[in-house]
Amino acid sequence: MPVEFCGIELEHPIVNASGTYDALAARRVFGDAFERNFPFSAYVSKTITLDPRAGNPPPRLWELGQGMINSIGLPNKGLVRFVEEDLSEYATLPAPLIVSVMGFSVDELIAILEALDGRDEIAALELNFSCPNVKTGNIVGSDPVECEAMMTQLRAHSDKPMIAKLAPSTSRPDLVAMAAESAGADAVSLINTLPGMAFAPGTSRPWLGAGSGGISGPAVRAVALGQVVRVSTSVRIPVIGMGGVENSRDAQQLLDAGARLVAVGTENFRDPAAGNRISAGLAQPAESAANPD
Amino acid sequence: MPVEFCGIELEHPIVNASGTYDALAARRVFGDAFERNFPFSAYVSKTITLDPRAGNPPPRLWELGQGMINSIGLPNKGLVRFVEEDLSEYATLPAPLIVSVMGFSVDELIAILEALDGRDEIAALELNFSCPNVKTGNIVGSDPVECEAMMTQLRAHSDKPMIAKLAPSTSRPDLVAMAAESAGADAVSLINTLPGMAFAPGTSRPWLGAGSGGISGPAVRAVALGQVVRVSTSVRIPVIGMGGVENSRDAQQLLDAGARLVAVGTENFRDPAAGNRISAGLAQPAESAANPD
Amino acid sequence: MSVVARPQAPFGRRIVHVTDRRVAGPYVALTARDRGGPAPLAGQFYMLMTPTTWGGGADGRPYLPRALSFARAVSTADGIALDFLFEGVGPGTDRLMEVGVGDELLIAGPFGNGFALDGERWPVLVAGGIGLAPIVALEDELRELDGVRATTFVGMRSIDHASAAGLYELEHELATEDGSAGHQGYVTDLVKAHLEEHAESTVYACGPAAMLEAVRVLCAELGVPSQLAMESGMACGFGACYGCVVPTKDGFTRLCVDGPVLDGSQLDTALISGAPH
Amino acid sequence: MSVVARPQAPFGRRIVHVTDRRVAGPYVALTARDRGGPAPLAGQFYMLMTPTTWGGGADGRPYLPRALSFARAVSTADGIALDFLFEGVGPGTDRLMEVGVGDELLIAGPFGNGFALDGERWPVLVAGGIGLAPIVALEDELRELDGVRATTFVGMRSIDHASAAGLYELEHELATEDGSAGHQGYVTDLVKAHLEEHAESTVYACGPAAMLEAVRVLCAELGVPSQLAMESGMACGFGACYGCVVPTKDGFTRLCVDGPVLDGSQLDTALISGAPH
Ligand SMILES: Cc1cc2nc3c(=O)[nH]c(=O)nc-3n(C[C@H](O)[C@H](O)[C@H](O)COP(=O)(O)OP(=O)(O)OC[C@H]3O[C@@H](n4cnc5c(N)ncnc54)[C@H](O)[C@@H]3O)c2cc1C
Ligand SMILES: Cc1cc2nc3c(=O)[nH]c(=O)nc-3n(C[C@H](O)[C@H](O)[C@H](O)COP(=O)(O)OP(=O)(O)OC[C@H]3O[C@@H](n4cnc5c(N)ncnc54)[C@H](O)[C@@H]3O)c2cc1C
Ligand SMILES: Cc1cc2nc3c(=O)[nH]c(=O)nc-3n(C[C@H](O)[C@H](O)[C@H](O)COP(=O)(O)O)c2cc1C
Ligand SMILES: Cc1cc2nc3c(=O)[nH]c(=O)nc-3n(C[C@H](O)[C@H](O)[C@H](O)COP(=O)(O)O)c2cc1C
Ligand code: FES
Ligand code: FES
Repeated sequence: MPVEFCGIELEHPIVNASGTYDALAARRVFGDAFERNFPFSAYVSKTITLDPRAGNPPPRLWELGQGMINSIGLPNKGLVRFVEEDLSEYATLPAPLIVSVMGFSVDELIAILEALDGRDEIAALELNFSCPNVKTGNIVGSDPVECEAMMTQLRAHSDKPMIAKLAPSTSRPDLVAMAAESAGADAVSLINTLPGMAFAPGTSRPWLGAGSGGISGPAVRAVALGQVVRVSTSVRIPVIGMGGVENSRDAQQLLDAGARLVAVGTENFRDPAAGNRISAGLAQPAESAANPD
Repeated sequence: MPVEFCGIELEHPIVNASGTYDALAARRVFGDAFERNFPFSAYVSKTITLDPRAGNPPPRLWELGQGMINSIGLPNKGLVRFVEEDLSEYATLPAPLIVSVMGFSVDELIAILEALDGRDEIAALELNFSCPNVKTGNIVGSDPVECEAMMTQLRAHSDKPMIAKLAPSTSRPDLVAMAAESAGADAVSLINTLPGMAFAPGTSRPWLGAGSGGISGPAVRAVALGQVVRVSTSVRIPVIGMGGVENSRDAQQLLDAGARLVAVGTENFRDPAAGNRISAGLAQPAESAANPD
Repeated sequence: MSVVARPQAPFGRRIVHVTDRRVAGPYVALTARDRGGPAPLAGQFYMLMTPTTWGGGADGRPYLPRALSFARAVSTADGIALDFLFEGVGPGTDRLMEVGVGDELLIAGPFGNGFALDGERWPVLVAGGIGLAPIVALEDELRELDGVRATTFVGMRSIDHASAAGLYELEHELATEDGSAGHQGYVTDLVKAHLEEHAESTVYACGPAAMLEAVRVLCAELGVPSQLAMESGMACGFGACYGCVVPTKDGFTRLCVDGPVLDGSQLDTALISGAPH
Repeated sequence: MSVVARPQAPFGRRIVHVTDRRVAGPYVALTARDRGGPAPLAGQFYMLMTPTTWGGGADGRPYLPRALSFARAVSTADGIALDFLFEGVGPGTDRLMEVGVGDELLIAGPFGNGFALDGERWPVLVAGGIGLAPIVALEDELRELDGVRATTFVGMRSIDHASAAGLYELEHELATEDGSAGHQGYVTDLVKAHLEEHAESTVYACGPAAMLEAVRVLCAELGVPSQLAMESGMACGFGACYGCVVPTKDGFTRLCVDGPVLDGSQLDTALISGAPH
């Protein structure tokens, strides 16, 4: 099932959700078999920021019945070391590279875009407008006015395809997506995690080191499907749909809902080869409904 | 655990979530035992509107692993028949009555408020600013500006305590709650259901007759806890917390998060006496953590 | 009019113990000892779940309890022996298939109206597939009213499925779709032939929506009253959620409190979108 | 430095069959036949779940797989016989407690670094409670290296818990908290006495955070190297999620890829907030 996305030819519509697959670590753990069976048709990096970040204090994970809450907090080496140390390694992965970026101000984002613009290793950029784990993280991705303003300023600073990653915490994701589109975004991706909180067992104190975090996994699937339907019918640019995808039935539903690509996130943690299983399952539409895989 | 709420003395902090318990139907089904063991310290009616509504076409329910999606669509007799037929019956329930109301315009809401203002049967009003199952239902409950404007206009038309029921589809529920407070709301309640969608098995058509619906139950509990914490620390008026409460541990967490009252919704469907079980469990704090009930 | 008043359900849900389990073709019959509830009326139903591992099936379901008609209710010194008959068609019934003798169930009910017996007319009972359950119960109820003899028609996919009627020694005429026993074809063929001879009948039916619709149309054409025990997705079973409505001539009706038995004349169609099966 | 290179985990997860199940006090040991994976290093771990009804416990959990050290790995003609040792402390291990012979498990791994053997110094092995698992594996590994004899100390709550060591015929000195067998008190009392005599040791330890912290402090004071097999909540086990970090002198470290064995000198404390138990 080859698919075209922002001018890039992809072998199938299954990619990873940013921050849910460290491909460099996986290559060390799984070796050649990982590269030979690369699970995604394009690889989306964990979000990078201008300055290095240690991320949030542990604990960073809370398990739910049908998902989890994370408060990872975008740990990363920062732009300079990403470019110096990781970019060439990512370039050897057998899939086009989409780099996810986040900034705490327009200037930060512009600095990142300009540093990455000339890099041929990078096929596209994903603008993370929606991380609930950093302060003010998801305003841009949930407010049409903020989103349009931000996108307009950024557009001039990169020729690469730009994907705006939207926040689910809005009653009108369609308006936010339309704002991104009108300001020049080449695609939108959704949903990011839903803000949520859990108390440590037997206490009234937050469990997560950062206090609160973002919910992902099957618990958010119905939210994702609803928002992807709403956004896909409102914009012309392609949509990357994600949220709670466990099997090819879920992926097919997001494709039917209008997504061009589908990203797998939390399910990677339960099955490192989830991407392979899901894209293979898409190729067999007949069985997939009865026995989703 | 008696508790004061907007000047009303309640025996314990457990009430029902609007639309999740038809007490008149339950009285017919369960008889005297229901009234003798009334599960809630105050009774919140299903939302009523000015004109009668049939509600949305079936199917109206979709089950999730840890919750459900409903697209009930506020079926109700309309204001006039509610007042004529139901109000006196509700008045015989052994708990103060909170009437939930919704309007498609400010004028509709004002008409409802004025009609109900003189009625002593009614202890308080809940303004449903957040039903995802009617068009434009949840804008007011997710936008501080809209919420403040609406609340300001309504405030003059009723002397009864007014509870603004907020929508969870916002990245800043605290701002919406503060807007309601500053415009004169006596309390806020949250969360209402999260918008969501599901396709009929084996198809790419929405299952629910109305297309999409609202997610409730344990799947939304972490969202609710996060929003209740955020809102409780931002307003002085009391908060009614709800969302995914299954047992007294969940209820206690919302109380610890700052809620004055806790509403039980979807769990009533699994256990008609959930309210009794949960309020009884609150009275025994020691055991509740180990063996939630 | 029903000769018995609708019994009141105990408030809340209660634990019952499974005392027997039998298998008939694809169906399982569980008997549970209900020490807390009243004798139900044929056509009433209970909301069932298991106290442990309710959940963990496909997509993490089941979450809500499941509506099941009782197939037989025998009063004993030790409570009512309630029979439930079902087939594994999804995560809820699959989980119930695993329940064994000695296990616990959580039940609430009896809920709903039950069949309204019409003493004047000849009772014709029609069951399709798992719709057998309330029809067995109705046959029991009629037998207990002296003198009332019912004619019962059962439609099943195959002889294998038809063995469920044997669990209850139900006297009946059988139709199977594959012709492996009885009349080959639909049970409505038999019903039609009978009604054309005996217009003084009232039909009581439970089965798949398509069968109920055929029965409804047939009865309407012949001027025969029909009572149809229907299904819709239910969350609560006691009128709380408004999720189970079906369209009737009077608008949307909650099937759990105003049904599950509806008079055929109330309906424009018995084909309900989203009905369980 | 470890004498063996870290083995590569097969990509993805795989089904293994349970061939044996033993009970020792509150602990259960499962043996699974791994036909797809390499021989692991002591201290490495696997992510485990069951293919069916993973979920349906308290709050609908478990959802994520659970990290478990292997306690013994025996190469056979038919794959590696992997032993897992655990106690039911929550929905994940409770579900694993129900697994019987013939049942399937889904596993991924081996993951993590394993203990780095230091051939020069006397190996002193310290296990606390369920921390026994990787210590048994390490003792096996050392025994296979000719000539290496380890001294092993085991701390348990009671004689009942201590029976787990018997499953593996582990030669050891025992401390129990309740004094029902061996030294009454903490295992660190025994370790302290030993190290004060034998400073030429390296300590390899696994157990509750408080025990590991006591070992770390003791070793630091005596100038003895320590390798601590630690725990933190893990979602993936292969470096994908960044959820399992623990604070070290070099900042937050992913325990699944840079651990679970950390050198005591890397840590300011072994008391990790949110560690599983
Ligand atoms: C009054 C009444 C009495 C009944 N009596 C009996 C009886 O005696 N014996 C018996 O076997 N059955 C009986 N049923 C039917 C039974 O309650 C349903 O078949 C029940 O849904 C089965 O649950 P399940 O989880 O096994 O299957 P489900 O997964 O619920 O599948 C059944 C149907 O539900 C729909 N569905 C699928 N997924 C979902 C979802 N996520 N959310 C909502 N709907 C979905 C589809 O239409 C599907 O075909 C009765 C129903 C009613 C209303
Ligand atoms: C490398 C490694 C090796 C291990 N080896 C073994 C072994 O050999 N044997 C063994 O028995 N155990 C082992 N463990 C520990 C085991 O993985 C954990 O105890 C696991 O969490 C048990 O799962 P559970 O569902 O039974 O308990 P949990 O419910 O996960 O409870 C365990 C702890 O998790 C926390 N917790 C509670 N609720 C939640 C929630 N909702 N979300 C997140 N955290 C929560 C609390 O701290 C609780 O005390 C190992 C852990 C690691 C990291
Ligand atoms: C552990 C974890 C880390 C994540 N990190 C990022 C990130 O760095 N950048 C980002 O845009 N989204 C991040 N996300 C969100 C995912 O990309 C995705 O939007 C979300 O998890 C929903 O998909 P899922 O339900 O399939 O996991 C993260 C999610 C998880 C669970
Ligand atoms: C079937 C159903 C009907 C509902 N109807 C209403 C309603 O009429 N008015 C309203 O304000 N909220 C309504 N709600 C929302 C609940 O009051 C509550 O906010 C939500 O369900 C979250 O709580 P829970 O998870 O405990 O169910 C309804 C919820 C359900 C499940
Ligand atoms: S099932 Fe809830 S109202 Fe009928
Ligand atoms: S458990 Fe996921 S990175 Fe370590």
